[in-house]
Amino acid sequence: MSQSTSMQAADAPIISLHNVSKWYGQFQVLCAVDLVVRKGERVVVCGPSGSGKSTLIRCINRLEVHQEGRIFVKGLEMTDNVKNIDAIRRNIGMVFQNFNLFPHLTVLENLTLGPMLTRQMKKADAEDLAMHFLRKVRIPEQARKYPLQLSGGQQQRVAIARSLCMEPEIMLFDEPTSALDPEMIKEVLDTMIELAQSGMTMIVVTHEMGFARTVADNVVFMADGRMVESAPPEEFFGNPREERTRTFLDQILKH
Amino acid sequence: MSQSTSMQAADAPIISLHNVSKWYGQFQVLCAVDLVVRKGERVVVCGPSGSGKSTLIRCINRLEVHQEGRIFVKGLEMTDNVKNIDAIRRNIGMVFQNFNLFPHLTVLENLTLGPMLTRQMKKADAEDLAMHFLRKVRIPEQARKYPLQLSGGQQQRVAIARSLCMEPEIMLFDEPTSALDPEMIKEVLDTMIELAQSGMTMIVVTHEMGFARTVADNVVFMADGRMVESAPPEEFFGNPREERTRTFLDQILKH
Amino acid sequence: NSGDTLAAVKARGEVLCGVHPARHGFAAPDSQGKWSGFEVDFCHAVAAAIFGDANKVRFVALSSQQRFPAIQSGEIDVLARNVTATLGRDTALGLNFSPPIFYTGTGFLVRKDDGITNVEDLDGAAICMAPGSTTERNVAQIFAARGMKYTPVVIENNKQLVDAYVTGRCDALTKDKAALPGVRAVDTENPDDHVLLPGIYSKEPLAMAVRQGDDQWYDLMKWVVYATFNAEEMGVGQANVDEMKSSTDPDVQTLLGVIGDNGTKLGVSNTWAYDIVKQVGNYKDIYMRHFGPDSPVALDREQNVLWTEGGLLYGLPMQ
Amino acid sequence: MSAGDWLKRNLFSSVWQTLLTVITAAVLLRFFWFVLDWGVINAVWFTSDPEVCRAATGACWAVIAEKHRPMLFGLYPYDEHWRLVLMMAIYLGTVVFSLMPRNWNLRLLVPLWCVAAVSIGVLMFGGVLGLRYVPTSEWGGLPLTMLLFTGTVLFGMPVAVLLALGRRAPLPVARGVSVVFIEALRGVPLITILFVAVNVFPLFLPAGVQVDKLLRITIGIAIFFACYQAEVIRGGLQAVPRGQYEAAASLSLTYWQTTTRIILPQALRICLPAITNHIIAAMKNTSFVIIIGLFDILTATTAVMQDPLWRKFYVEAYLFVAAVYLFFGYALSLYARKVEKWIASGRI
Amino acid sequence: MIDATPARDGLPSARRPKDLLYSEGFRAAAYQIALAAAVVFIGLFLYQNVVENLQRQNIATGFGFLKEVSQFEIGETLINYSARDTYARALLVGLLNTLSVSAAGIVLATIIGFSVGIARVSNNWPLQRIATGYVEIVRNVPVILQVIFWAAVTRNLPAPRQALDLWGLGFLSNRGMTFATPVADPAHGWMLLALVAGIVLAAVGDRWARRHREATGKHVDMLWPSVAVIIGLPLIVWLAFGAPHLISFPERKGFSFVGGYTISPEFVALMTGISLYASGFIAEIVRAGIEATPKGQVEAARSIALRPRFIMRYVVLPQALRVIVPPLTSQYVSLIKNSSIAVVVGYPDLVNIGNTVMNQTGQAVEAIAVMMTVYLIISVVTSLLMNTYNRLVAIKER
Ligand SMILES: Nc1ncnc2c1ncn2[C@@H]1O[C@H](COP(=O)(O)OP(=O)(O)OP(=O)(O)O)[C@@H](O)[C@H]1O
Ligand SMILES: Nc1ncnc2c1ncn2[C@@H]1O[C@H](COP(=O)(O)OP(=O)(O)OP(=O)(O)O)[C@@H](O)[C@H]1O
Ligand SMILES: [Mg+2]
Ligand SMILES: [Mg+2]
Repeated sequence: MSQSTSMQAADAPIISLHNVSKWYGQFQVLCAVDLVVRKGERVVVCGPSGSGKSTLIRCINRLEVHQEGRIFVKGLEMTDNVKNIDAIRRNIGMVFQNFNLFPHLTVLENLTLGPMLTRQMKKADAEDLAMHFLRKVRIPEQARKYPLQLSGGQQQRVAIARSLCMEPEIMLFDEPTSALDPEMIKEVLDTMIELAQSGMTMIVVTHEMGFARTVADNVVFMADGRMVESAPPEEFFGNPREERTRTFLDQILKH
Repeated sequence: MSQSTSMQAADAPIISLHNVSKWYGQFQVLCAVDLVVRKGERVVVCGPSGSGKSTLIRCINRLEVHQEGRIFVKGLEMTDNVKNIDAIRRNIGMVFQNFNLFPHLTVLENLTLGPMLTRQMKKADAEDLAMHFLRKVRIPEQARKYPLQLSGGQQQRVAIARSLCMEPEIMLFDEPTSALDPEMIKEVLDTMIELAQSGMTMIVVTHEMGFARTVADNVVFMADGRMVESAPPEEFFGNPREERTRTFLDQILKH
Repeated sequence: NSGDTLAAVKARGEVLCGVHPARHGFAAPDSQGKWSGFEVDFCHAVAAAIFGDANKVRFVALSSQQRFPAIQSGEIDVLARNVTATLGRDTALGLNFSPPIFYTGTGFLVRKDDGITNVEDLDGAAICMAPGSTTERNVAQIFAARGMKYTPVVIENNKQLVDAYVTGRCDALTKDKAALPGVRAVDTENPDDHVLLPGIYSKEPLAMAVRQGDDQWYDLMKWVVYATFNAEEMGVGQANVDEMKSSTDPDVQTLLGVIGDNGTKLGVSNTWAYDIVKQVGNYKDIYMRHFGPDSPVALDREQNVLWTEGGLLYGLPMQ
Repeated sequence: MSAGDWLKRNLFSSVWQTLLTVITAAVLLRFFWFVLDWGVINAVWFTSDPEVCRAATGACWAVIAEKHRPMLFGLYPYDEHWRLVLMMAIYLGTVVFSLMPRNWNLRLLVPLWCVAAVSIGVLMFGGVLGLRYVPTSEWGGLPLTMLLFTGTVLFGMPVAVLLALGRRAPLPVARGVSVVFIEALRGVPLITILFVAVNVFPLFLPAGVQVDKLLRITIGIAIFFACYQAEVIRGGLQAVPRGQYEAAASLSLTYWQTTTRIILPQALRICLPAITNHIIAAMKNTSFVIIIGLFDILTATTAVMQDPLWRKFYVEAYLFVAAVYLFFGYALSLYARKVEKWIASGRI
Repeated sequence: MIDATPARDGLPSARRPKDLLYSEGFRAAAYQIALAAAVVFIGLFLYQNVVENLQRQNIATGFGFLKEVSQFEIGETLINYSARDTYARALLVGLLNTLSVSAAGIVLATIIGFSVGIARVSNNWPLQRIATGYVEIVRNVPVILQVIFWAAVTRNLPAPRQALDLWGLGFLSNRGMTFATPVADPAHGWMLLALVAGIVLAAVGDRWARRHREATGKHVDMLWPSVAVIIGLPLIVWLAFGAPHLISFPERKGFSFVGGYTISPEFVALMTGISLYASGFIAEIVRAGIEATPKGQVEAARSIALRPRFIMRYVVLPQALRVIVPPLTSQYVSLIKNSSIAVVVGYPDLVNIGNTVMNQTGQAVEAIAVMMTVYLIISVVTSLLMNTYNRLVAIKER
């Protein structure tokens, strides 16, 4: 791919949220959120607990339904049109805090399930693909084990590989390291950094500010369902505009 | 107590392990461990995960049974003689990683249970004693609460007080701070430092190297069930003899 | 320990008597919980013989399934619960039977409007019966002998059993013939809608049972029964027993304990038979009280009359 | 959430949902209308004449009014029914009193239960104080159900705890004995155990020794109950973390101290919901005694339904008995839920 | 083991004989021996008593009676049986009846239980309430009361002469449910064979579809072809035999009906009672199973764009079944055990016949032992199967 086309592609927003709001009953979780993510861009979302970070990214692949505003992914609007939802979901991989691997299937089966059932791949092809991504996350030797036989870090890497097997253009991460022991955090972050370096579009909810500094193109700070600040990492960490951002960073970096 | 007698007492080994080995099935957890602890001495045990640190100190009060070698505590050998075990356990307090407070009893009841049942104390006396130690760990106001209503750091301090209520001569700590949030680690370490300064004989399994530097008379490094190195902290941290110790210290101090 | 039932009973101060929980005419508690019935009276007679007080008896209601274990285990002293005396029971169950106190046979209760007049009409019928009764076997034989078929509906709980017949689940209810009038009289809404099939199709001698191996106790049972027969034969009844005491007939005198020491030989007081007749009555008194024409369960005496009148009741001499 | 939201979410969120709502609502309404029509509007409440009932199109609740005494008290001598009423009052009073946490004080409860047990015994048996003697074979109805149930729980719980401890004991022989006992009894129906209690148990006793039938039956049900309960308690024991044993050991508590002070209190709290379920099941199981002819409330009712004049109204009578069981079962589970809440809030 | 190492460092040795009493190992052994002795002693004592009591009371012992002629008839039998057969065969008849009423009860309880369980978690409020109410009532009323109730209901059905007509297909009366059945025809055997063949074919088709999918990635839906083949094959056979459509309609005759097939009221009452009771528990098990699959699993499946059908089939069901099957089996076992209350309504199950045998022979110990053993075998076999199943499907963990 030539430099110019990739630049052009990178300029087109691959995800855009306009004025998105969501309520749980009376409680407003998202207040008129606007967000634009371009191809190849890496966005880190942070903010205090309960600020709506998870809800935000779960709206992007419709694990939650937003009630106001519009969400576009690759030009398709997220409505209750099943076809759109399906097309969008195929383009988006998601990694959860608790891995959510299928415990009754082996690692390999976890990885091949999606490609075989939704991308109509042959079993042999799906397994090749799976092994490819398992090698990428550096655990090809665990292919025949069951998820619960692996350490947390290994499980999360399998989860990342599972998403990659769908060959998505966008990856969403919801606090992928917060359920892990310290030693394992690094192995998962390393995997994610590699992925970022390969040019994947990513939205990452995380408290790992080191990661944000290293890879983010943009850091978004949320509080009370609002997007309070959004800036490149140097600016965000060096000179945050908002008072709340500063307080939050103080707290989190004191550790 | 005069200087000389206390010196003399300090010289007699209060705990000694000779050639202690232990297996789980085929797997050898402890390989011919020798260890001598004198009265008033403070020993910190460190080493990578799975190296047998917990197993070692659990053998000292027979939460685990060793299979070879001999263990003496205050001149009594640890055999399967119930009388000896009982006598030894009364002299040893133990603090666990997960606190292991009795959740169905109030803090005060947790503290008085041992004295009342095994030391046949009157309830009033036991409660006085308990309040004394609760004051020492600085949470006398929590006496009527239940353990689960306390923060982790408070729970661990209650656990320390519970052991102290048995008025032991030796205290064993098995990673007392590793289940705690960072803010709480300090309050527990402070309590332990105070305890050390009051002259208690202590064996502490921990990764808190700051604590080791401050209070340890001796730092022991274990790996693969072997005691690799044992030295005073200045020597241990400043100039470790063994290659493995060095690698370990590099890893752990990088954090 | 096998000879000490009498001693144990005396020490306890009452006889434990196993009876049917609800068989009108034989044994049933009234709405106040007071037991009455033909077999109940024989239990009273035993108490009268031992204690001179017919009320020193306690009744234990037993299902047909529990009756034998109860007597075997010593839970009761005497079983008077519609037990048919058979060789099998005498031997395998370790029992001894008193002389039969009631001769009957398998009977069938049917609905009048079904137009059944004899057993032959029952081919293909559903027949309600209790499990483990001799009836169950008799019915099998009666039908087999006639080459007929039937559907047995076997229900342990007597209430449920009667209910099954009355609600029409079965075409016939079969029990000892003597038990059926009670059902008809008490349990059916309109007794006249039901009839008992005529004829007796099997031998069902009902007797009291005691544990085998205690001869003294067994003897007492036997003679209590014979005493009621003999009293009737001698014309000694509840109404005239006191006058008869002054009778000069040596047989009567022996019976009533005026002379001789029959009581001592049996291990009870010499007035034992007098007490029975006085407090409970002779056989006829007992029979008429429960099955007489005025009772709700009126029953012809049929074979249950003295040998002198062509019946089967034959009391052995009491010298 | 507003009422509109709620309705939309739970009743009319889609066409299919709406259809389902309409259908189920129609069924419900029809059912309630039937209940109202049959059970209230056209029902006969009081009459001693069954013909009145027969003429009515609704329920005949009069059958309960008419027959409640034999249904509730079974074979117990009619003139002595007042003793049973008194007994139930004492019993229920004692139970309710003991269930209130503020009365949880052994120095209060032990004497209370002794007094209650003695007075209940005196009332039921009689034979003293000029009361007529009533043997257990004449007991019946609801008091009998209550006694069977209480006996089952009071005798069964300790056995269950022992069996559960045995099954988790470090001694292989104790484990083996408990496992065989528990599994063998859980493998057979309650009826066979009742048969054993009634027909076989006397054979196990030396000659001359006798145990009252009611007592034998109670023991039979209790042991059956204990085997199920033991498995529940074992689950609770397993759920107590190993660290609790270790902490107790490091305080040098003995096995029994550890068990009674540390482990059991926690294990019983953990499995309280399951324990309650089995206690309620034990109450239901007392009804099995109909098979061996004991006159509990169900047996008494089937006996009453023998009366040719009232036989037609068995639905009402059985509904009444079902309601009695539902009432006590519901009360028990409500109470258990309360206890769970107390536990969660650290009150006990 | 006692180690004779001499004391060192002047420390007292803990291994003198007198200290044996304080040895953990010795104590454990002593307790065990004492317990074992107590068990053996109590066992012997009871055995001794039984033997003595039986002897003293002159009660026959042993299982010889099983070979004797029973001399009683049984109302419902699945195998040939008459009063001339042995007690053993009578008990076998009872066992088969137990199994047949249990099998029918299990099917009914499963159907109702699953429906109600699913309704319990439905987001339709009225449906959910109805299901909850049903579960609460059915579970909390003693099963025996329910069975007696249904027995009363069936007995109070009209007499055969006024039997309720079931749309011309059969009758409902106090003699039971009488159905019209096809007149026996050689075609039936072949149709049964065809049905089996159809099922086998469907299974083969399913395997083929999977292989095909794995090989080519093409998903072939085998649901409707399977249904077609399972229904179609017997149908073709039936047509090939000239569509024998003679049906035996029940007719009132004599005391009851002739023709058709009759299910006795006792069977209906017992089966209804025990299966409704069990259905309440099964509903709860199903609900728990459905709720046990974590929400995250469904979300993860959605995020790899699986369609709802696949989510159900490959993610939710396999996990829910692991949770549901074990307690479900124990419900089945307890339903089988509950069928033993047949004796109150007079259905000739194992216990009812055992009861009769016990009364006829007076050998209570042996008769009860037979009953208990049979139920024990049923329970043990089921739990062995269950353990095997659990081992096979267990989710592998560290
Ligand atoms: N299903 C739900 N029903 C009601 N409220 C909900 C629901 N899910 C989330 N919430 C609430 O919405 C708010 C935002 O939740 P969200 O999970 O998006 O926060 P978050 O920023 O991801 O927090 P955390 O860092 O703890 O994961 C929280 O206050 C939460 O309690
Ligand atoms: N009950 C057991 N059965 C089998 N292996 C065990 C058991 N307990 C511990 N081990 C193994 O023994 C080794 C030593 O365990 P130990 O808990 O003493 O290590 P540790 O040094 O305390 O490690 P950590 O820092 O993780 O607590 C480990 O490899 C562990 O897996
Ligand atoms: Mg979140
Ligand atoms: Mg450790």
